[in-house]
Amino acid sequence: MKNVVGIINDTDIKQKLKDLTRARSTAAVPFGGRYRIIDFVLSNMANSGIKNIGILTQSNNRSLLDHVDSGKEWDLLSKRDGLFILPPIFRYDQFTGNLGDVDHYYNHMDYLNRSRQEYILISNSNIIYNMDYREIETFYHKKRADVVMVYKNVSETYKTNHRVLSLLLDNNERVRDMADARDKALSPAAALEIAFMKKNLFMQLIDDCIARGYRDFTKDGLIKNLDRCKIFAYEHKGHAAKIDSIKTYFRHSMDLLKPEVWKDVFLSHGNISTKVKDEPPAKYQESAQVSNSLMANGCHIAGTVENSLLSRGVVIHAGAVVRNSIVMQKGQIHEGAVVENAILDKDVVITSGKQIIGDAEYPMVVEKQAVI
Amino acid sequence: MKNVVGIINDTDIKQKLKDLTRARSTAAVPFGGRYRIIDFVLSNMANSGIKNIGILTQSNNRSLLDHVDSGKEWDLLSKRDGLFILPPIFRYDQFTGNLGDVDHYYNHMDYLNRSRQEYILISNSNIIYNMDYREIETFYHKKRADVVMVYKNVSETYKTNHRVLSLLLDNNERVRDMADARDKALSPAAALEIAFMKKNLFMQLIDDCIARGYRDFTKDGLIKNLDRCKIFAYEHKGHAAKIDSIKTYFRHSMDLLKPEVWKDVFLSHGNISTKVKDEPPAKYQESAQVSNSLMANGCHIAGTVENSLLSRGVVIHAGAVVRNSIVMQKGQIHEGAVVENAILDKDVVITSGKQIIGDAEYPMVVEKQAVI
Amino acid sequence: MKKHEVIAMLLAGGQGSRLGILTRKLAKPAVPFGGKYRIIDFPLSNCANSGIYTVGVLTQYQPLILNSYIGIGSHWDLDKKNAGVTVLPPYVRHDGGHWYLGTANAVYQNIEFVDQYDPEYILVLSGDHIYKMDYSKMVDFHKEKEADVTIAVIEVPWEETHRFGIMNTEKDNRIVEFEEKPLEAKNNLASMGVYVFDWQKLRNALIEDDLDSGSDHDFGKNVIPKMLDEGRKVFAYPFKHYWKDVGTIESLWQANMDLIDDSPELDLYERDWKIYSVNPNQPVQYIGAEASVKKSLVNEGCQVYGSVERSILFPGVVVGKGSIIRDSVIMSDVTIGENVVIERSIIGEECTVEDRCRIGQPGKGQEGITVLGENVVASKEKSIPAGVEINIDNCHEFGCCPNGIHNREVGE
Amino acid sequence: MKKHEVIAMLLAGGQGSRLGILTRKLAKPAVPFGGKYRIIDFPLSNCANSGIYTVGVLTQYQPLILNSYIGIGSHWDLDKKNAGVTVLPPYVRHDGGHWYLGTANAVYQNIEFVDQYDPEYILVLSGDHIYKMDYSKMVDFHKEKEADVTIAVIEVPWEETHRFGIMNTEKDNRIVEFEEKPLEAKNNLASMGVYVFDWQKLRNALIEDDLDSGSDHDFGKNVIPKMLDEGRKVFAYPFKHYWKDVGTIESLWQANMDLIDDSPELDLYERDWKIYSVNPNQPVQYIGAEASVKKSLVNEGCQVYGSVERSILFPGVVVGKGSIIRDSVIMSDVTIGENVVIERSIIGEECTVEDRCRIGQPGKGQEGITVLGENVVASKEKSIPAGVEINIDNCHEFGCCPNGIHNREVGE
Repeated sequence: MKNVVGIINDTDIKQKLKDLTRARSTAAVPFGGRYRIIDFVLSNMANSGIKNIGILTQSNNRSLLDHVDSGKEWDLLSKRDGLFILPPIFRYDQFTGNLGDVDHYYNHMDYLNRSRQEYILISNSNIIYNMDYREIETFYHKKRADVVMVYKNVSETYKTNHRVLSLLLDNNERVRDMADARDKALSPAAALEIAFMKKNLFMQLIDDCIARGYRDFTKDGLIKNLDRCKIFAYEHKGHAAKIDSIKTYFRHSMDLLKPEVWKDVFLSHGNISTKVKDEPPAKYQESAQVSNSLMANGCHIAGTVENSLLSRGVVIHAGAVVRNSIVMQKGQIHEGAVVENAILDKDVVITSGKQIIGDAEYPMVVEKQAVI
Repeated sequence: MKNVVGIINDTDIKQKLKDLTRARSTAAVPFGGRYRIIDFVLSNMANSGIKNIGILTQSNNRSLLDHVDSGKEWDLLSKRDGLFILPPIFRYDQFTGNLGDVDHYYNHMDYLNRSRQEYILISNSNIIYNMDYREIETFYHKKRADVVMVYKNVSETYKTNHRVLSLLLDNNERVRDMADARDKALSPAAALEIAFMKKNLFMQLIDDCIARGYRDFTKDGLIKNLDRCKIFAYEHKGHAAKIDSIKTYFRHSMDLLKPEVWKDVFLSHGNISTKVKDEPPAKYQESAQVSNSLMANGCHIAGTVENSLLSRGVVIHAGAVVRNSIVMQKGQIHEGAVVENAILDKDVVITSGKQIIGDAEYPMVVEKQAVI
Repeated sequence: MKKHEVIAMLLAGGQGSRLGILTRKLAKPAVPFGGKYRIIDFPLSNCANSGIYTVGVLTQYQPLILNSYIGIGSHWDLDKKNAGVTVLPPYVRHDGGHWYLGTANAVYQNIEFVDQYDPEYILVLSGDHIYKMDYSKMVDFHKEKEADVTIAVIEVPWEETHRFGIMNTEKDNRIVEFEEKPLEAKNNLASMGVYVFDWQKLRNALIEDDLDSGSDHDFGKNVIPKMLDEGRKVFAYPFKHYWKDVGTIESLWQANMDLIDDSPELDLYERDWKIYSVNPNQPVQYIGAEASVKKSLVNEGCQVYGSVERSILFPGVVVGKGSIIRDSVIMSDVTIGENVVIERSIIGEECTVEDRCRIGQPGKGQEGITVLGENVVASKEKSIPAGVEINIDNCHEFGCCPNGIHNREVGE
Repeated sequence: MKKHEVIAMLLAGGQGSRLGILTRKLAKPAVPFGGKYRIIDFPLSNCANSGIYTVGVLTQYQPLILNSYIGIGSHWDLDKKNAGVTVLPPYVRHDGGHWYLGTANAVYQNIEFVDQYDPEYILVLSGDHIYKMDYSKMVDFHKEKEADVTIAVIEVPWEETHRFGIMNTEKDNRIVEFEEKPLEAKNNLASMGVYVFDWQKLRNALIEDDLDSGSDHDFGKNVIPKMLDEGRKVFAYPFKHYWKDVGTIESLWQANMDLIDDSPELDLYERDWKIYSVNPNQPVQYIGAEASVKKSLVNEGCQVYGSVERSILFPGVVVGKGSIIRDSVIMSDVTIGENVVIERSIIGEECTVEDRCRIGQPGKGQEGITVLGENVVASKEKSIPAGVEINIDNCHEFGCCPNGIHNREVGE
């Protein structure tokens, strides 16, 4: 897909991720023991052969910049293309309230103009999945579509009470209606917030929105043009999980403990790449009791770990118990402490004998660097 | 200077640079044919052995990010230290007007906290000079100073009508008074807006400012503490030029045409590094007439060039004349065109026979991508 | 070019023939170790951590994997301008080409490379030892003693002195005699193969050594004894921490096992002295609901459904249900089926061990470590006795050929 | 490892002895060219621009500068995961070590390297030609013709056919005969030393060639003629653009001069086919108030106070007031004093030419290009006749020794 420019939109701040997005953008939230959320869509793009990728960021993008760096880990170092960070363009003195995604795209039109690619793949930053985007390209040409979106059939899985962009398809997989609503889904087809089209069409849709003062690419650019543009939808059959709240974050993290999900997400099409850290292998002591868990490198386990995800450098002392929980980088759980149904952000220390117990449906979140 | 963290402050928008800073920060303004303004202070830091450098940027920092990339060109790739971009940290919904530099520093206290270095060197991004900062460190220890600032004696050169931070020194080179004023200099000692001190002292000064609602590090952090802190000033004897307006930009660019300035700025202490482009050598045709000019690689000269600076990839057709001017990247001057006392931003085209003539004291600025 | 006070020359040309099939297609310094590393990661990381950023790596035997592994040294933070790692194979010059004849000759042939940097001191390292050492302290010691040569030494058990080069020293650590593998040692300080030389003095000694047709051109055998004879100031720098020569299958296995102690002498988790390595991008490891992992190191990408005890798993290893891995080293991407038992073995990269196999079968009077070379397939229910080494040359004897069929001609 | 359709093997082991002192300490592909480049930049950039990202560079002669120049290929955009540039020196394997005996033998010894990538086609390049070529089009031609071998050819003047390998072709470009340097050529299509092979077929041919004790193990002399004899489908791929073998001082000088035309055949300024190189970080060049520069290429870091005509200046050259440089190539960091005249010369890196020297003195009956090797110092008012080559071995004869004093022993 050398002829495609990839755009990852990380400008939407997911307020429901609460403390996890207090000091970082959605894309930079740690996930799956050693990744950040953006690694999935970024790796999918790189693995599909996209060589030119722009990331639309928020202003507060330090964690993200540190993480993606020059794009080397995704093999995106290149003299002509590569990875580009597209920060918000506005001056303090011209700033007037919230910007819609259309404004962000519009501000970076020169980047799109300069890029040599003919097609564009735009995606939100917050979906966890492993997909070969070349399938979308093939489908696009087969259907002679103007736009291809991707959806996941969600009937078989749980319902969320968040907003979902649902699609109404005809027999030919063309999108006939689309609605971004809570509880009132048009169909089980939930859009994964990816769109593929000619770059020129995208730029024209954005220009049209700007000309009319419209702010939202999906509602104003796509839904209002359902008749004029042939929008088709392609079904992604593999695992896909949208992270937009603490609840979905916790649930989708726990899903990785199912070997079939783990294999689908990490091994099905290409490797999910991430920033490399020099950590030794995980070490298990004689007293370690670990079951049904994901463990990152650099962990040091002497206690009990069940149904949990441990990030790099976590230390579980002998006699400590961690159950149904997520412990991020360098967490330390001391002797006799119990952690259950909890999400511990980076560098959290639970001292001896303390208990942190949340509910499976309402996990407790402990903020970065807290010592309890 | 492994024990020093360098901070480059690029948050101040120099409005007097007009069109040159319309789409980029001060640090990212092209200068000297193949550089950007930040290259000078960044190279000075790297050449002095500083391994950990943070750049406080504006929100609109795309040119800067593209330019510095991973810091490789300054040999700042490193597993433990390296180059860090520190964007403004605030949320759209919490944004309330202009931030002072103190707020920016305060927002990145965690970066300073995490860095292993004991000392800090802070500098503005807009001074053109070549200096070995190790001299400052030596001076600091010799004087047992709390803070060392650097100044340049400006009596022998022209006066500007911009604000200058002037220093009143006693015989021992200790700063007794300091004022940021227009026309009312305390002395010929003009500060170069660099300060060296213990990191802890800096963090304490910032904390004190924040606690009192102060916004300006120089006025509130340093001037108000002239009695409490032993502030000394070190004289930089080499060339130094502050870029804060079109006038100073033009004048200091032209200064590079003096071989003694060119050698002092580019060859005196260490190489000034910049992002590398793959351009062939400059090519001169039979009809080329070039004198007293600086030419970057990739230029193609068939016409006349006098007292001018040409950036990478500029084409001067036969019969074109460029005098006392700055032509930035990929400018094209066609047959019979005349350019005098002008600054042409990137990608400007002057078509056949057109004339662009400014005044030596008031050069004409042609904005990026204009075709005349 | 900037002047460099110390540069390192790392001898990585050895075949390491006592490592048998593990070094058939691989130089010894490239042999995998500790669930993640290759042996050469240790000296390279030591250099970076000691602030020595200019390293010449002298290669000769099967260097392909080593060369591409080292690249420009970025994984060890050694890719600096005017410094960095340079791989130095033998080459042809104006007057013809010569293979490296010995350790000293290898450095001799690269005198021009060293001269480029005009160093005061040169640190000579070997690429086949496991240890963490701050070389800058050794250089400080060398300067303080005003030595011509400083040799790092470690105390070894008296009964093993016959396996090492032994230094006989005076009180102030000055070396008076060097005995290569003495039958009756007078001391138990063994050379670690880490030397600091004054470059100009070594340079002259190497030129002299090259002219000596009787010499084997080896540091330990020729150059250092000669410098001692000439009355040069040769000092012993005592090193008190973990150091292991992993020259044999047994010692390689043992050095791996040393890591699984609760507080091992060699701590890989120290934040201020990291051992760098090339990192594969593999997902976090999964430990299954019925799995048990104890006293082991397990790397990324592993899936453990069985039981792992006192073992080391490299990335991408799968251990099936009911299988037991004990006292073993399992290299990258090995697939182990269900109800397998593996004991006291080293299993090479990309091997497949099918259901109900027994590897390193215990209790049959055989001893020693069992080794499977890379890409060997042990098909269902195979039993491999303890102490054998199986690779593509002899796998048909054990019925362990890739795809179950073995074409003898494929071997070479 | 990912499958790669085409990989390139770049032969960079040659000494290039006809380049005299320029290749005394440098392999020919590392010789500087065009004010900025080294010869090897051309094939490497061609590979990157053609989308061929896996390149093995076969080195043998004086590879140090070449190895550190190439690094991991990042300057040519060739540092990709699962691809990239690998430098392949000769090495010792299980059964001993062998130098590369010929071009074909060099590839033969690296069959394992190629096999790793399992390519369909292999592109064999040589590291000593100046040209811009899209190899992917040649591979397309190869596929279209269903050829076993495709050889890039260029028309040469009939009077020069005796210097080249000449292809006699049928109408459809199929080669029927290959004549190495024929005295009476039947055709004027010369081989450019650029070959595309089906890898499996070449692999077999190389194994056969290795067993043939009478062979010189050379592509042009042995492997291709044998494949022709066996009736393989060998096609000529006609190339119509600039191509130059820079095997002699004269041709190297001429290829440099070719660049200064107003519209040279070889356009370095084309944005879509850039020639990449390692970029020194030097300031913009300064052209003084009384200077004159015409029909020349001048690189960064130069300071020109004198007159430069029909010449090429590498980075960091200083030309003093009143000096005249004409029809010459001045390599990096050469310092030229005042009132010097240099004509038809190649001046090596870091030479110093002091005031009032005359280099390549014209009008004395001598001809040919004058060459100063690196680091030569021509002290004040020296005259160097046209056509001589001066380096550290013979500089005392011309009074051009570093610091004015020459110690004969320094030579080797």
